[in-house]
Amino acid sequence: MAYRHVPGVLASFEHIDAACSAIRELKSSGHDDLTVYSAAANHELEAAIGDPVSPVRLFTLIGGLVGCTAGFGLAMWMSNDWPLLTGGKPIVTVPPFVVFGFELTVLIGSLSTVAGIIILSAMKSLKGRPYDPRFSDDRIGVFVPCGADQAAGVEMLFTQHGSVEVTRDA
Amino acid sequence: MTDQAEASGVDRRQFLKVIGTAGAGAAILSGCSTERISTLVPYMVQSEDQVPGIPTWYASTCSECNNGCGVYVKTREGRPIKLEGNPDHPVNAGTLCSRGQAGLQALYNPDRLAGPMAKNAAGKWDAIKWDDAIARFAAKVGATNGELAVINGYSASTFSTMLTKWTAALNGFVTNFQPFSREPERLANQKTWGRDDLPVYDFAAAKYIVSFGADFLETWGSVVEQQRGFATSHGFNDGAMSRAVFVGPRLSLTAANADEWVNVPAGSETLVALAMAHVVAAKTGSAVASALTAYAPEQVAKDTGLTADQITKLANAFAAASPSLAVAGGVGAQHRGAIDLCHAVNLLNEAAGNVGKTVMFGAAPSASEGYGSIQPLFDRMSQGQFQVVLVHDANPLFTLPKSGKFTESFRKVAFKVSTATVLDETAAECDLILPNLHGLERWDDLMPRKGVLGMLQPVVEPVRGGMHTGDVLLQASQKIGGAVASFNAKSYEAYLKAEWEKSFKSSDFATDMREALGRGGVYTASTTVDQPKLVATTALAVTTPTFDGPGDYVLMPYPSMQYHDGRGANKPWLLENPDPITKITWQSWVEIHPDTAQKLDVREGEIVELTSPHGKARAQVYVYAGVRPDTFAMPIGLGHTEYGRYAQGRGVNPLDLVGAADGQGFLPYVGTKVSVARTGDYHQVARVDGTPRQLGRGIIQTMPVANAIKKMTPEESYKAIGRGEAESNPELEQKAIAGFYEAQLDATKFGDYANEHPKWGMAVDLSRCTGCSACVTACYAENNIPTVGEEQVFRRREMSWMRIERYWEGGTNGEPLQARFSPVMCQHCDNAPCEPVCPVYASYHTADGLNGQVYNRCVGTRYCSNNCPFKVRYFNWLKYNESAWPEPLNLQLNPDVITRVRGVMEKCTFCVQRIRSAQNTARLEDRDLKDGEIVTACAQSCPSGAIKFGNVKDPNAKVVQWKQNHRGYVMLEETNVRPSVTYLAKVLNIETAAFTGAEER
Amino acid sequence: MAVIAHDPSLPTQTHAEVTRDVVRTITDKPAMGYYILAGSMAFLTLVLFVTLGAMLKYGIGIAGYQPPVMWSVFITTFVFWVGIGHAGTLISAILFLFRSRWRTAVYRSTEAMTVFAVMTAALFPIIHIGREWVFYWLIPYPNARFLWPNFKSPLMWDVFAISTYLTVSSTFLMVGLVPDIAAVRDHVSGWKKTVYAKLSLGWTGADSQWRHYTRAYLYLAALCTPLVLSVHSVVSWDFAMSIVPGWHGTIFAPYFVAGAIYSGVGMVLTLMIPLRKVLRLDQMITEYHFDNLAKLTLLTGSILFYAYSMEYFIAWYSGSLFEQTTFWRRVFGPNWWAGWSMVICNAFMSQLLWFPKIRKNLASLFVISIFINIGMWFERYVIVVSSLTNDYVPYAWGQINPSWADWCILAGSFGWFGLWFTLFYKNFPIVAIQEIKEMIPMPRRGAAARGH
Amino acid sequence: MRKWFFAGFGVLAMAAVASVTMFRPSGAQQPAAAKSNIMPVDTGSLKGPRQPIFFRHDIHAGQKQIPCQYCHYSVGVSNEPGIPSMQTCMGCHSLAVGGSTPENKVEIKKLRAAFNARKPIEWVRIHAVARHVHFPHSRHIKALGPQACATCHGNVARMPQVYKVNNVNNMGFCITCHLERKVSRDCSTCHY
Repeated sequence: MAYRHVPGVLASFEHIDAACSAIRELKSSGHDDLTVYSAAANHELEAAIGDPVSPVRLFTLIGGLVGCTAGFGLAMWMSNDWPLLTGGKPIVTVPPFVVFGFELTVLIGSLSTVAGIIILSAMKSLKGRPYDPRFSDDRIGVFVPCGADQAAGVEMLFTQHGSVEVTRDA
Repeated sequence: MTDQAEASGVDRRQFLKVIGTAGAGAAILSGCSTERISTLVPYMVQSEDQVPGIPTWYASTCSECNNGCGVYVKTREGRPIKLEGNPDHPVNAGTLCSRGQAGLQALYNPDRLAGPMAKNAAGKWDAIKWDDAIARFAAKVGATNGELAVINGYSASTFSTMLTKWTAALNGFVTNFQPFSREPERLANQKTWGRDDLPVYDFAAAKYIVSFGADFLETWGSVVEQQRGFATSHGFNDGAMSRAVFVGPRLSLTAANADEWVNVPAGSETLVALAMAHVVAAKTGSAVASALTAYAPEQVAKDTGLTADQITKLANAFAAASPSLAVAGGVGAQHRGAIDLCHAVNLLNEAAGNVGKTVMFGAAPSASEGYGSIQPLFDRMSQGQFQVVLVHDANPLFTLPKSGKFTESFRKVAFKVSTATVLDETAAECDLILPNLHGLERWDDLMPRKGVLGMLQPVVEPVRGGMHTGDVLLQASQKIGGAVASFNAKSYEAYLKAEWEKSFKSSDFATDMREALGRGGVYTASTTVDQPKLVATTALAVTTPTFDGPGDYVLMPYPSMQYHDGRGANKPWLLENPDPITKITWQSWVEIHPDTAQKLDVREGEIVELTSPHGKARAQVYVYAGVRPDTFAMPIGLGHTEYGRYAQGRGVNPLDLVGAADGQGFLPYVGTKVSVARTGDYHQVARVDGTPRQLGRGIIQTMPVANAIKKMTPEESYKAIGRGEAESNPELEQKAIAGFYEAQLDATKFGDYANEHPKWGMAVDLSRCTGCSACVTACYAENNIPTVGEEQVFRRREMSWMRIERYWEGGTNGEPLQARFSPVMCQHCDNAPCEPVCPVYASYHTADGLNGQVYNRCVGTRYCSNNCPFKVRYFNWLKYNESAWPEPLNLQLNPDVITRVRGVMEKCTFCVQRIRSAQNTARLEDRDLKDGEIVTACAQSCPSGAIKFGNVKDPNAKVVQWKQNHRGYVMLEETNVRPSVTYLAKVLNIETAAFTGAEER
Repeated sequence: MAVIAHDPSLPTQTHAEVTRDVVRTITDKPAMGYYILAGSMAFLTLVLFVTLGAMLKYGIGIAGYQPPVMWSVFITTFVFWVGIGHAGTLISAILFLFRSRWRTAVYRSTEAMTVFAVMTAALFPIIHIGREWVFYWLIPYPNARFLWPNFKSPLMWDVFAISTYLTVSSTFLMVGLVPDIAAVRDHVSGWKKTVYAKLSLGWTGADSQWRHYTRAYLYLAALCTPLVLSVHSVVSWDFAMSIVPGWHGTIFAPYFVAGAIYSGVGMVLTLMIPLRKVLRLDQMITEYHFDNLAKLTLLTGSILFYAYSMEYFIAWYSGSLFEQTTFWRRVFGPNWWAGWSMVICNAFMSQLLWFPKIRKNLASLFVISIFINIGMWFERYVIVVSSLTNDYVPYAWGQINPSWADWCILAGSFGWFGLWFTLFYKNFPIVAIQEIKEMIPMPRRGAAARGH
Repeated sequence: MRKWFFAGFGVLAMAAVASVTMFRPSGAQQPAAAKSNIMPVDTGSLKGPRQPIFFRHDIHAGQKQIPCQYCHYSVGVSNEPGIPSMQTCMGCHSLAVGGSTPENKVEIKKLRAAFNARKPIEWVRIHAVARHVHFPHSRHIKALGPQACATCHGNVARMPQVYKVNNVNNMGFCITCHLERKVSRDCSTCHY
């Protein structure tokens, strides 16, 4: 585990509204670098955190376009590279090549999308931030990185908002 | 791809053993292009007429039957790889039948004996040395003092003459035995004209042909020549064509090619012939009329089951067309009345004045003897009159009926010698075997008729350790001394050449002989036809022939086209090439009429037991509407108990049921009645045909002669007859596809396709094709097609790139049963459906219009075959290339064509190897290809010249003229695949009103 | 709450219960029956590969091929499995876009089924070709011969379609699995924990992860949707592009897709009805879900019914002798038994589902699903084989006579599929934990009474 | 163009396959000139398989300038190049040429012995194309001239012992040449 330990306060909530209000308050009090754990995607939480829409769609778009060109390009170039006549049909003929255009669009498109998730998620490293197995069950976790000086205040804030469990993580 | 190299090609070492070392020093470079050959073996001495990679052709003569067709032997690096007809030869004029071409498999037969063998006390065979063998032979023969019998199956030739002299010198007794020796005809000729020889029949000149049971397209007489003649007169070339009628109880291939089949019970053909003669003689006022007073049509009508005016009409037509031709004989008509029949037909020919026109005496040699002389010989054997018997080139113990107890008589002879090359039934009974050389390995000759001397010369080192029987005799003679000491030529070759020199009477014999060998023999213009004198005929009294046995069904054995008298049964090509009528391979069968089958409650493939007073036989049923309900027909040729791996224990021999009682000088093949019993056993029939009806799909189109003369297209003809609406595309569709193909082509001018190329095409004239299947064997030989065997044929996996499709017409509700034949090979479509579906371009279109198949690229998805409307693509399901050619059969393989491995698709290539080599040659000589320079194997072999091949872009190519013929059509036109093969519709010489063929269109 | 609780599409448990129920299916010690099942599947798989080995040794001729039928049991089974592989992605992707909530409970299992079915199907192109060892020539790779495959060949389309589908659908499955594997990771211990930890790719359910995840999942679904429809269309073109009567039908693409979904859903029912009992998931996968599946079956079944009748209409209307003969012989020819079992099992049986009684009764539903599976195999058999037995040239007509090899491969393919599925449902969450939870409203302070 | 494409292609997730399967024929690079007066005694030390008789193309074709077709007599007229018959060898070696060096003498003795024993020498084969390839030597000689042998076989005249310069069994080798010379690439030109 050769990564920097992040000091801060970890609170866990049972109630969604509690968590949300806590997050809003924290945000307003200037704690932007929150980490919110939840077992499932949840719109209220997203709203509370208020991050912009994920840029993953760019990966999908680019991948799709590359795939499409690759598909058509492959078929056409290869048919031309060694022209062989079959069934009296033109040697380069678009309709059958649509299949390859389409298939590669989907293939490369979806693969780059997956690559998108991995790359994007990796950009924000969560290494060194505390985690509690119950977050994948029914708890909502909120972690605020902060120095010892602010910690007390943050704990207070959490308990006010009805966190069922607050731990300081020095 | 490596597995391509595994393909069983020529195993060099084996080959060296066969060819390389001995004297002449031929060598092996063949299959130079195989990776398996790891070392290269040079010639010791370069033979001037062998250039590696280039075939050398030798002229020789076919010794498969006694018709003596001339052959060209194609050899590569000293081994024969194909037999083709010799175009200079008067008998077969460049073509060859299946049996002749399969002679190659007799040469390379894996069961050929490796050397002389003697039977020891334990009845086992010991291999012995030649000196020893000849010594033993000489010792025995020398001690016979005349008690020597010789059975010689080799027909008229210098050798036979020598053998006869030799035997005579020893006071022995010689019989020149041929199983199907047409004795009834010769006996009848005695009666009619007082002469013993046979005429030559000119089918080409005949305008009206009536055959009384004579299978002149199958086994009766000189079939290749007769088929050529038949095609000439009966094939349609925009004029009148001859009309052919067949009278007999079974629809044979010959009958199926006739325009009318007059179905009469066995034995009553005689009456028909007589009645016809009666009418004709009355018309022509011929001398024979007096003899026929008792046979007016009315009198014979009821015995023949025909109506009087049927016969009268037939006779009138026969008389009207002059010259006409009536032929009779053959095994199928060899009942106890056979002599009467042939006599009657002779009279018919006399009455119609055909003798000298189409029936020409003087050419044929005195034919060999047959049953009439072999039977007494065996009687003498049984009486122990012989100490030694020598059997040469004959297998009497198979070709004679068991009931004659010939084997027992044979055993009575103390010392029995055979010269068989394969251990056949007769050889197995012998004490000493001196295997002869094959025709392609020895010096010899054949004289099928006067004015024709066919020469045989060795074109290959002996494949197995045989010795020319001539040499055996000469060497033995020296040991015996005494009377035969005069046979002192130093070798048979020397003896033969000396004899030739006598007959040549030329100043420079050496040169003349070399030229003669180049032509394959000496062909002097046929001797003048001599007019035979009619023996004064008294009023005839013909008795209807009798049949042995209480059975209800006349048994009709007939010689199989492929196996002849049984000699073909050890050749895979012939076994797998289906019988033209039944389309059954690898098997024998009994033909039963549907009604009879229903009555007996038997189905196809069911095994029935046939019982005659002379024996029993278990045969599988083939239900066939082409045989009379009161008749069972069975092919002769299978049912061997010896004769090698392919023949042994395969099928049943109908002669087991036939009586050997003779009395008239010939064997009455059709002289027995059998009773039938169900056995409940079943054996699948190895048929290669699916549904034998055209179902209105216009696969094989026909037209009555009247319409053909009017230059109608098949389309118009069918319309004119009001027969089914055309299946081809309707107007709108035509509009839709108009110019489509051309437009497509413009879009394909890439790479090779941009340049100028020839376009190969083929045309098949169905009015000439008789379905004889010679082309199929030719294709097998040329393209290294593997034979797959009975088990695989059960799964319809035969690989015949070229197949003869046989469809039935009529036969129901009073319509006469007719057959349609058509060769079907890859059609090399311009819009080939097989091509675009191949994922790896293994199937594609070559720039010169071939539908290419790249075996080594094929991965075997088999989509191409699914998408082929003609189903002419064949798949290597198993390792056929490893099972089909047991050594030394693999030596027959054509090195210009690879053997396909398992898992790849293969098909007809229009003999692309021939195209390419011709192109190479032309390129080397800086010239263009000439029309007719490229001939595909099938076209080359076709005895009736029904196939033309060439460049369709060459306006004056023969194939183009054929393609422009008004009878031309392409199969399945409505699929718009644009085949390169055009078929010329079959022309039926019948009244338009009588036209059947409802199922064609 | 009470109002929503009545909505049958919503689960009734709390988050904790969901996790517990699903994780239990993995952590519980498997019963004897499980080992027997897995064992027999493994055996069948062995049979598959032994037979394949035999074919490699002697040639595919040991299978009961009989010209002119160059494609028979193998291709039939291939199409059958490709078809099965359609319900999965349809349910997970298309219904996801349609926001139909009933999909959530079943989509994981159907998706798994899809992947494994396609894996099975993907074996067949290799099994059925004549020279299995050069199958890679179908892949366009630069080679010493400068040769490329033929892109006009439907079989090439097939290669691309199937491989794409296999890749994408398995990706889709794995993406969906990650958060659930994380959940499992947090509830197991020991070596299992480390394994699941690796598989969960460090998933913590942090907001940043969810943010990209939810988006990406949407796009994947969007890409999969046309793919589902395309794959079986392409497979259908393997036939429709030919000129074989009974194959070159213009309606083939939709006809095949409908058939595929039909057979897929059929297989889902066959698998889920028992599985739900075995894994005690009745609370999560309820009659309601099966009812919906049944309706989907009914819909696609009716489309098939229409397609069948339309085929005959076209054959008659085309006026083509060949078409007419083929379709006549389909039901009255030598293969009549196959023809009728296809019509009865598919067209008729599916119509029974109009009756809610039958539809809602799991027993009857299960029986019908079995018929669907059989019927759909026969549909492919009829299309592939009986069309080939009689096309243009009567002389070449012939029937087939399958051999032991055909049957071994067929049985083996079920083993191969079954083995993967059996292993999957015991080791991975067979129900999508996180998506179920997504539908369960999180407890609020106001409603603290509920739940614990 | 093709090179470029393969490069780009490799990037497109096929680099691995490409690098493995991609083959470009290594043009006929010439062997180091073997000085004929230095007799390599152990033929095993030379490139190429060891032949039953150490026949030296470098002497026959190189020093003595004997044209290829003198021995490979059918190369100009047939598909097969033709292996010289023993008689051809003996034409010179029966009496006249007995070998300049003792080593040569030994080899020529072997030849005479074999000839007298009527045992053909089994040369080790070096160039072989697969069974399914038909390579008409004559046409290539016709098109490229009698000196063209080296195009495929390398400069044999400089080889003491012949070895494989080009992998003539590699389709790419043939195709490259056919492309350069703009001659037919039709499959059925060679495969049937």
